[in-house]
This record gives sequence, C-alpha cells and structure tokens, in this order.
Amino acid sequence: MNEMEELYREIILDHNKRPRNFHAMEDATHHADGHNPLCGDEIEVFVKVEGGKIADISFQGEGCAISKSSASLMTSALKGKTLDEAKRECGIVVAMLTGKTDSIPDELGDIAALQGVRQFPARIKCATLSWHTLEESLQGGKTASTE
Amino acid sequence: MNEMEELYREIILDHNKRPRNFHAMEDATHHADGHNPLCGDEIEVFVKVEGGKIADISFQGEGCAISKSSASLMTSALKGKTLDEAKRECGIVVAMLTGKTDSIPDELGDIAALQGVRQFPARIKCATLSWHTLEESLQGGKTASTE
Amino acid sequence: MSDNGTAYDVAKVRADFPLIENLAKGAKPLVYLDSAASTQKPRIVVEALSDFYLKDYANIHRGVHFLSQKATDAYEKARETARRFVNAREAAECIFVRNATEGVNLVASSYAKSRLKPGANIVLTTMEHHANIVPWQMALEGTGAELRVVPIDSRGVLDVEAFGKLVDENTVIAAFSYVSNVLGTVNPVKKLTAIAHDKGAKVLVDAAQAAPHRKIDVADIGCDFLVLSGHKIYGPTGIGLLYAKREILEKMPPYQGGGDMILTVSFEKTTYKGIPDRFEAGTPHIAGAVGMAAAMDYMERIGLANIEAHEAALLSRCREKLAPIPGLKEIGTAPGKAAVFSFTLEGVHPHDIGTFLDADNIAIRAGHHCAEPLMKFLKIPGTARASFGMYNTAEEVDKLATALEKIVKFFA
Amino acid sequence: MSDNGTAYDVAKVRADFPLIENLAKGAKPLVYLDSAASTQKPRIVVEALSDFYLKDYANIHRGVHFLSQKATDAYEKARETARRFVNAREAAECIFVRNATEGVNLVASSYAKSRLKPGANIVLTTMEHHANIVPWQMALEGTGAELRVVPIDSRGVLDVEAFGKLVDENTVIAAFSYVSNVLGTVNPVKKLTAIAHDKGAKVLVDAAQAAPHRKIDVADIGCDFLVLSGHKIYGPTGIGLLYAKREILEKMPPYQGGGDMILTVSFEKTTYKGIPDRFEAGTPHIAGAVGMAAAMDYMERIGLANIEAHEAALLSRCREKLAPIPGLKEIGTAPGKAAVFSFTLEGVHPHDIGTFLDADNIAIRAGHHCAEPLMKFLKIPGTARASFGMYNTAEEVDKLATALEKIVKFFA
Ligand SMILES: Cc1ncc(COP(=O)(O)O)c(C=O)c1O
Ligand SMILES: Cc1ncc(COP(=O)(O)O)c(C=O)c1O
Repeated sequence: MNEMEELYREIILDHNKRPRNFHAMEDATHHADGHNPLCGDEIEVFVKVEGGKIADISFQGEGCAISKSSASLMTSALKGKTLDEAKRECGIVVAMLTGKTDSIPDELGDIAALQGVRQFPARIKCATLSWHTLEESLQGGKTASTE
Repeated sequence: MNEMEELYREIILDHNKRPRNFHAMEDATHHADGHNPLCGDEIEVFVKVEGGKIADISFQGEGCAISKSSASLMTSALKGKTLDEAKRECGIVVAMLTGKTDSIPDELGDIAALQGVRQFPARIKCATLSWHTLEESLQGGKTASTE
Repeated sequence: MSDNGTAYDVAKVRADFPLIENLAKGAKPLVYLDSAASTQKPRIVVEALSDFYLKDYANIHRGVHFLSQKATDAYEKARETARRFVNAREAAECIFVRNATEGVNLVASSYAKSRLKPGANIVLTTMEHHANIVPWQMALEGTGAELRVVPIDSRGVLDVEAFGKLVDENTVIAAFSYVSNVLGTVNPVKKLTAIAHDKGAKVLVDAAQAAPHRKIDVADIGCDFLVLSGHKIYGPTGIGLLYAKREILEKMPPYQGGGDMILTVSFEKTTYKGIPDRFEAGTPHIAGAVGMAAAMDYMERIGLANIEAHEAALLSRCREKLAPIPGLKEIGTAPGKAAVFSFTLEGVHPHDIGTFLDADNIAIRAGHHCAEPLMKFLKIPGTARASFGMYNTAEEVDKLATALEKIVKFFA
Repeated sequence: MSDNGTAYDVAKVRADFPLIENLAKGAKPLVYLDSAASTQKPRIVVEALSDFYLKDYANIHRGVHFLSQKATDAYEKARETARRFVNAREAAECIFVRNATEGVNLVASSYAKSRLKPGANIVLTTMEHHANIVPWQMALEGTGAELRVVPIDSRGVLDVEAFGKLVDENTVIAAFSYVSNVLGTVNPVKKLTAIAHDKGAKVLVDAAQAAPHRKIDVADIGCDFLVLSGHKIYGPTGIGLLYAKREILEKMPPYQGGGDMILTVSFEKTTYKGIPDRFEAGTPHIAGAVGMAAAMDYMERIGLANIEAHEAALLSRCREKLAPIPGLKEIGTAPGKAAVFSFTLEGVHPHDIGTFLDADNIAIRAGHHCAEPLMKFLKIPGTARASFGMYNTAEEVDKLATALEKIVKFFA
C-alpha cells in the first residue's frame, strides 16, 4: 500500500461515496455544529437519546473524504450504544487519531481504517471533527471547532 | 584640521560658550518655538520688527554646541537687516548647511564656520533649527501680530 | 522579450531561487504552485537581509553614530524604492506596515472609524479576502453605519453598474481587491476609483494579489489608499506597504503610539510627528523594509511585463491541459484573469485533492482561501487552487495535469 | 562561571557576532555601546533566517502541503521557545507582535480602552519609555479616566510607597518598566505586581530592557501582561512578544481583523478564533518568530546568569573609569542597576559627546532616549548613554574613558 492507499482505504472511500446516516433529524434531543476553519469543513451532528442510550444518530454537512467518512463511521458505530459507551469510544478514537496512543483496540472495528490519517498532520482535524462535535452536543454545547 | 576641529571651529566653540543675544524678549513682535525631536533640542526665537527691519533678535533654549552657536551666529548676523535680507540669508544658509549648494558666499562671514556640519548628516538639523524657527516666526508674524 | 530587450529565461529565474532549485532536484521534485499564499524568495533577497544584519545593522532615526546613520539611510532608501514600485508622488506617502492586513486595519481604524455614523456606508465586493472584510466590520461595529456588497457574476466579473449604484454620497470608503486571490479576476480599479470619486467616496485598493503579477501605478489608478504584502512579492515576512495620499494621511490620527512617532511627550500633552513617521510607532521592521526593497528591485529587473506575460502563458497551458479532465471545473473565468487557477473536481473534495497532490510533491492550496463569503456565493465549500509565480514552468503545469488524472481515477 | 559550569569567554562570544568582529578589525575598530537601542545579531540568528527562507519557507496554518506544514511547525515551535523564555504556562499565552510598542498598544486598545470610564485610572511611572506612555494616553483620550504617575527619587529609584497609594480600586492597569532604558533601574516588579493585584488592578510589565539582561519569569512575577522586543535580545527586527494570561486573553476582543484569526466570516456575522490566533491577523512575521526563537535559544545557551554577571562587571569598570573625569555625572544610581550607563558632561551637550565619540568610532546614544517626561523630571535636556551587551569588553570601556577625557579637554 502506498501512503495514499493507506490514508484512503477502501472503507473510507466507500463511506465517502455512500455516507451512512447522512441526513438531518427532526426529533433530535442533542445537536451541535462542527467547524474546521482550516479547510472550511462544516458538519452537523444530531443525536436522539432515549433512556441513556443513543437511539438514533445522524449527520449532514460538507466535508472532505476523511471528515465525511469519519462521521459516517461514527454514526454507524455508536447507534444503540449507551452514553457512557459512546463517550468512552469518542475518547479512544480521538486518542488514536491524534497519536496519543499507538495501539488500535480491536473494538474499533471499521473505525480503525481512519488510522492512516496519523501520517498526515494537516488532516487529523478532519478526522476528529465529527467526534468533537458529538462530544460537544452531548455536553449540551452548540458548536465545536477544531481550530 | 581633523574632522572634529572642522566641525567645532573656534568660532563655534566661542559662540557655544558665550552665546550672543541669549535671552527672552518681552516686546518681541514675532516669536516661534523650534524643536528637534531627534535630540530634544528646543529653541525659542524672538524678533522685534520695526519699519520692515529686524530691530532686535534673540533666542533662548537648550541645545548642543551646533544648534546653540548657529542661533547665536544668526542673531548676530541679522540684527539690523531688512526682512527681505533676513529671509534671503535664511535661504542661503539653509542651502549651504543641507548641501544644496557647494559655494559658501563671502557675505556669510562668521556663519561660514558652520559648514563643517555638512560632513555630519545626523547634525545638519541641529544647525538649521534656529533658521527654520526664525522663518516660521516671520511667516506667522503677519497673522499673529496681535499677540 | 524583457523590458530591456532580452528573452525571459525561466531556467535562469529559477536559478535565483535556491529553495525552488534544491527541492526540484530532490528524489521527488517539488512543484510549488502556491505562490498566491506566499512566494518563495530569491537568493538576493535573503542576502540583502543577511548583509544588512551583518554589516550595517543598528537602530534607526535615533543615533548620532555612523552605523545608525547607515541603517537609517538603508531604511529610507527602501521607502524610496517602495515609492517607485507603486509610483507614488513622494516617499512619505509610503507607510511600512506588517502586511496588507495591517494596512487595511490602519485605514479602517484611523481613517474610517470616526466617519462611520448612522446613514454612512462602506462598500466592498463579494470577492474580497477576509483581510478586506473583517477590519471594516470591526470599524462598523456599533456605529450604525452600513456595509454594502457589490455582486459579481458567475464568471467572477464584478458588476460595475451595481458598484455605481451602491456607492453614494454617504459612502466613506469603497474597498476592493485589484486581483482576486480565488478567481484571478482583475478588477477595473481605475474605473471603479473614478466612479467612487465622483460620489465623493474614498477608495482603498487591496493589491496583495496584484503586486506579484503586474505593475502597480497609484498615480494612474488615482486611488486614495493601496495595500500590499512583502511576502507575496518575493520579499520577507513581517513587512508590507500602505500607500496613502499625503493630504489624507496628514489629517489622520496615529494608529499606534510609542517611540519614533512623537514630536514631544509629556504626561499632560503629547504631539505627533508628520508623515510617514506618525504611523510607524516603535522600532520598525528595518531589515524587512530593506529586504522588501531588494525584492522590488529584483522584480523590476526581471521586468513586470515579462512576469505578467510568462504567467499568462502558464495560465493558458493550465487551462488547455486541465480542461479535458473529467469533472474538473475552473472557478473564475473572468476575461484577462491573473495566473490564479481555482478549480473543483466532481466527487472529490478540494482538501483531498490537496493531500493527493502533496503526496505527488505538488504544493497547491485547498479550502476557502480566506474568502468565505465568496464561497457561499459560489455555493461551494472551497476550491483547489494552483497559483503561479515567475519561477513556474510549463512542465510543472503538465505534472499537475497528470497528477489530477490519477486522482480522478482513484476516486472514480 | 556559566550556568553549565564553563567560564564566560567574551572573546568566544564576540566571535559569534560577525558585525562586531569585522568592524572591530577595521582601521578604527568599532566600539558598539548602543545595545539598549538595539543589539547586534549572532551569526546563528541570521543563519536561522536564511535557512528558514531557503529550506522551509511557505505560508503557515493554511496549506495541506508539506512545506506549509514545516513552516507551521517552525512557527509554533518558536512560540513554544518564547513560552520557555518567559516561563509562561502555555504557548497560547504568547502572542507574536511587531515589537514591545505594539504589545502595549494591543493591551491598551483591546483590554484597557473599554474599561476606561470617568473615575477609572491608569498608573505609570516617571521613568517610562514613550512606548509605555503614548498608547495609554491614546486609550485614555475622551474617556474621562485619569493618568497617574508614580514618582522616583533623584537616584532613579521608584517610590514603592507612592505606587501603593496611587494604585486603587479604580486602577484598570498599572504599567511599568522592568528595567529603565535611561537609568538602568531594576524595578521590584514582583512586589509591585502583588501590590497592584491587592487592589484588583491588572499589571503590564515592559520588559524591553530587562529581557536582554536577565531571566524573565512571568510565573514568578505574577504579572498579567509582559512585552519585549526581538531586536533588543539579539534577534531580528519586526518581531516581539506579548505575554498575557489565558483567562484575560480569552475575554479580550481582537485587535486587528483579517485572515488566520477568524472562525467564520459572513457579511452578516463574523466569529473569531481562540487564542493566540485571534490576535495574529494576516500572514505573521513567520521568519521573525523563527529568528527570535534562535536568539532566545542562543541567550539561554550562553546563560542568562552569565550575561548578567559579565555586564555587571562591565558596569563596575565603567563607573570606576569614568568617575574621575571632571564634570562627568552618572545619571541613575539605583542600587543593583542594569548595564545601562547614562551620564552628562558639564558644559558639553550630550549630542556633541555622541558626535565626538562617533569620530572615535565609539557608538553610543545621546538624547532623551524616548523618555521625555523623565528628562523633564531630571531637569536635563538629555543624556549620553553607553549601554552594554554580552559582547562588550573591559577594553572597550577603557576606550570610552580615554575618548571622554579628550572631549573634556577639547571643550575646556
Ligand atoms: C523600556 C523600553 N520600553 C519599550 C521600548 C520600545 O521598544 P520597541 O521600539 O522595540 O517597540 C524600548 C526601546 O527603546 C525601551 O527601552
Ligand atoms: C486579496 C488578498 N488580500 C489580502 C491578503 C492578506 O495578505 P496578508 O496575509 O499578507 O496580510 C491576501 C493574502 O492572502 C489576499 O490574497
């Protein structure tokens, strides 16, 4: 694999072309806007929390292949998880993406495909954007920024 | 003569130590403040004009040897001259000091001793300060004659 | 043919730029197509900086000693070079600032702010860089005055008629770019200035993207203010130029206070120097001014007409080679545009294009290019932008085309 | 002894400064005693600039390409170096500005101005440089707030008791120099800060003249703001540092608007980035930051304690050699003063001293040193000032003494 194939793995390209849960949500209980001023990526994350669980989660917005596929992977992975599980996973993923940890836990599944981004410092913020935005929305915030 | 003796000729040192017409003037018809922000020199020029002539002229203030002697030489030379003569002389002296002309007219007399300053660009403003202040006072004399 | 009758030899020009030369020789030769963000520096500019620091350095305007005199002379000679570069009447109309951004801020703060009352307005255009938007918004805040924006068409051509209607007797300043950093559009600055002056409005021209590509002539344009950045005209960082007419500058209060800009200071009352000193508080970027002057000298020696012609040829080739690429759309197609080539690729985000090209050692820029309102108007999240400098070659354009073809396949 | 246990060898230090070395070798060897105006540059700083321009140059924070990433890394690494140099908690508290003057202007405009109401006050001292006076006067204008000035005694020692009385609950900022550029006085900045904080006032320390001579430690001082200039600490021109506490910076509105400091821009509403970016509009002086960091590294390698000790020895020798000269009066005799030696000569104006010394190739400064209120207090038109840097030698002090003896004879 050359470095481009490493960054843009099949899974990434697939989620970029056919993003999952890519729509607004009318009855969301939590919502936040995310913004990456570097490249202008804008994302909205919607969450419906019911009984301490993420009953539904979706996103919409403009973004590069990395930020779009990252958001798509995130929504796929977290649907049905408890809030605690979701927050824990946010932490693990962000730590992996920012190189704070070297190990890639098995539990990440497809999300591990994002690891190629660590070799591209300028792109890390694209990959973390949706995760930070989710964290922000769960905390009750309105906007997240990766400046 | 080395360059210091060229700059600080006997006449200059003499006028610096014993400045002529170095006092305020109560009944001046014209008056202006001169200021050289580079070195902080401050000078006041007083003129009494009577019948189109400089009946009396004096100065006071703080200044280096060059600015003080220049003012002293100026007051000595211009006392009794007509306004036109004085203005003409201002022009000639400033032109000489700023190197706009190479020739040193004989009529300048002792003032010619200031010529050494031309080799010292940083000091030219010291030498021209009193002359510019005089010009200023004469130009303002018309509108400020009631003071 | 150059101004002095010799042919433009891009290989010779490249040899003047050590970074371009050295990185081009690497295993994966660098193709630098990001000059609109900042230009690389010719050896002569870097040497002017080193020589100044190592031979003539001292603080200016202050010392009686000969080093200080030498440094002052070098600084004021740089101002005279800047005067010649923009064809101002006198050097005192040339204020050294940090960059184009600071130039706009200075004018917005010292000239415009006090004139912004309810009913007054400032006129900008849709294609402005944030540097020519945000300072005006900050000045307008809380004044009750209005911001007006002149529209452009889908090619990126300014609507001159609308400009003539939006500018009125209550317009304090009309501020517009000479050349758009995204679209390459060259605005008819002389005409716009005449229209604005007819209504009694002052004019600021943002020449940050024009100065690298063409001769700037403030006497011909007739504008009241003009700004540019040294780092975009092959000069050092931290230095730029604000040109302003003497009669306007003389009436403007100082922008920053400090040493070197005062006549007398007391705790009761402080008086300020005349121009240009009043606008240069504290120890200025002396070496930067000297370095920017070296860059201006260099550009003039190469010949601004030559640079313009060379870059126009690169732009033509770029269009020709990139047009056949499936899904590629050129953004900005104003007639006579400058050598700034923005584009989008269907299904591939600009940021991904940038990363891919970087992997092929082609440096372009991707994003909103500090022109978010323009992106909103164009209804795109950003563009990929290849921008050309005097050192770029036709082969580099071809490499860009080849790399883009690969990207299209990858994302297909 | 140096910090790491080796003896301070001034000859070795001089060898690092090409201008000092080369001009010292001339027919009339230059003696540079004007470091308080600006310091000369070690080779390593000039090379850091050249290397950056010729190997790693690009615009920052913007590009996805590797050169831009390299340049961004270099710029942010410089910020981390600045953080370490002043011992700030985090790099984001370090804002790059043009010079100390701009640092004060930024604080006066973005922090103080909106808080200056009738009844409020700003406290300065008699010994301030214009850079720490004029920006406050400009901010105060039209606000109805008051300027208060803390007196000094005839030695140039600040009246700490008066400071404690002048600062009160209505004091917005107390701003004072760490080291006086005329008197050499080292103010008890930690104590003054504690007094001001007790009254709820914020504190700005002007460290422009302290940073060249001693370790700056904002954590120890406890001040809210601190400014310094790169060109006075052996670094490039056009760059300086504003340190400010995070919690204060976060509440301050931006100073200049433009690119790189915004989060989103639209003609309707613009939002700003966090710190430090919000305060660095437009393309910054990237190379300047890198060069200043090289200078900071260099000073730390030589050892700030060594520099201080070496300069203290020069000051002692200067006093000893100059004291016997008839009519010579040292201006500023505060205990423990820094290596700034101001003096007057009876019957000889400072400006004439400067010219005479220049003829002997000794560069000093003469005049009011941008401290007119202090001159008025001292009732002198100005002083001659010999100021020392890490490269000066005892022999140079002796040359100064010999030259001054000649002057006294000439004007006798
Ligand atoms: C005490 C003091 N503060 C501030 C300044 C201003 O420094 P700059 O001109 O680099 O802004 C100086 C420089 O002379 C100074 O001596
Ligand atoms: C059209 C335009 N104006 C202004 C600027 C601001 O330039 P600087 O960042 O050098 O102040 C730029 C730079 O990108 C530009 O392209």
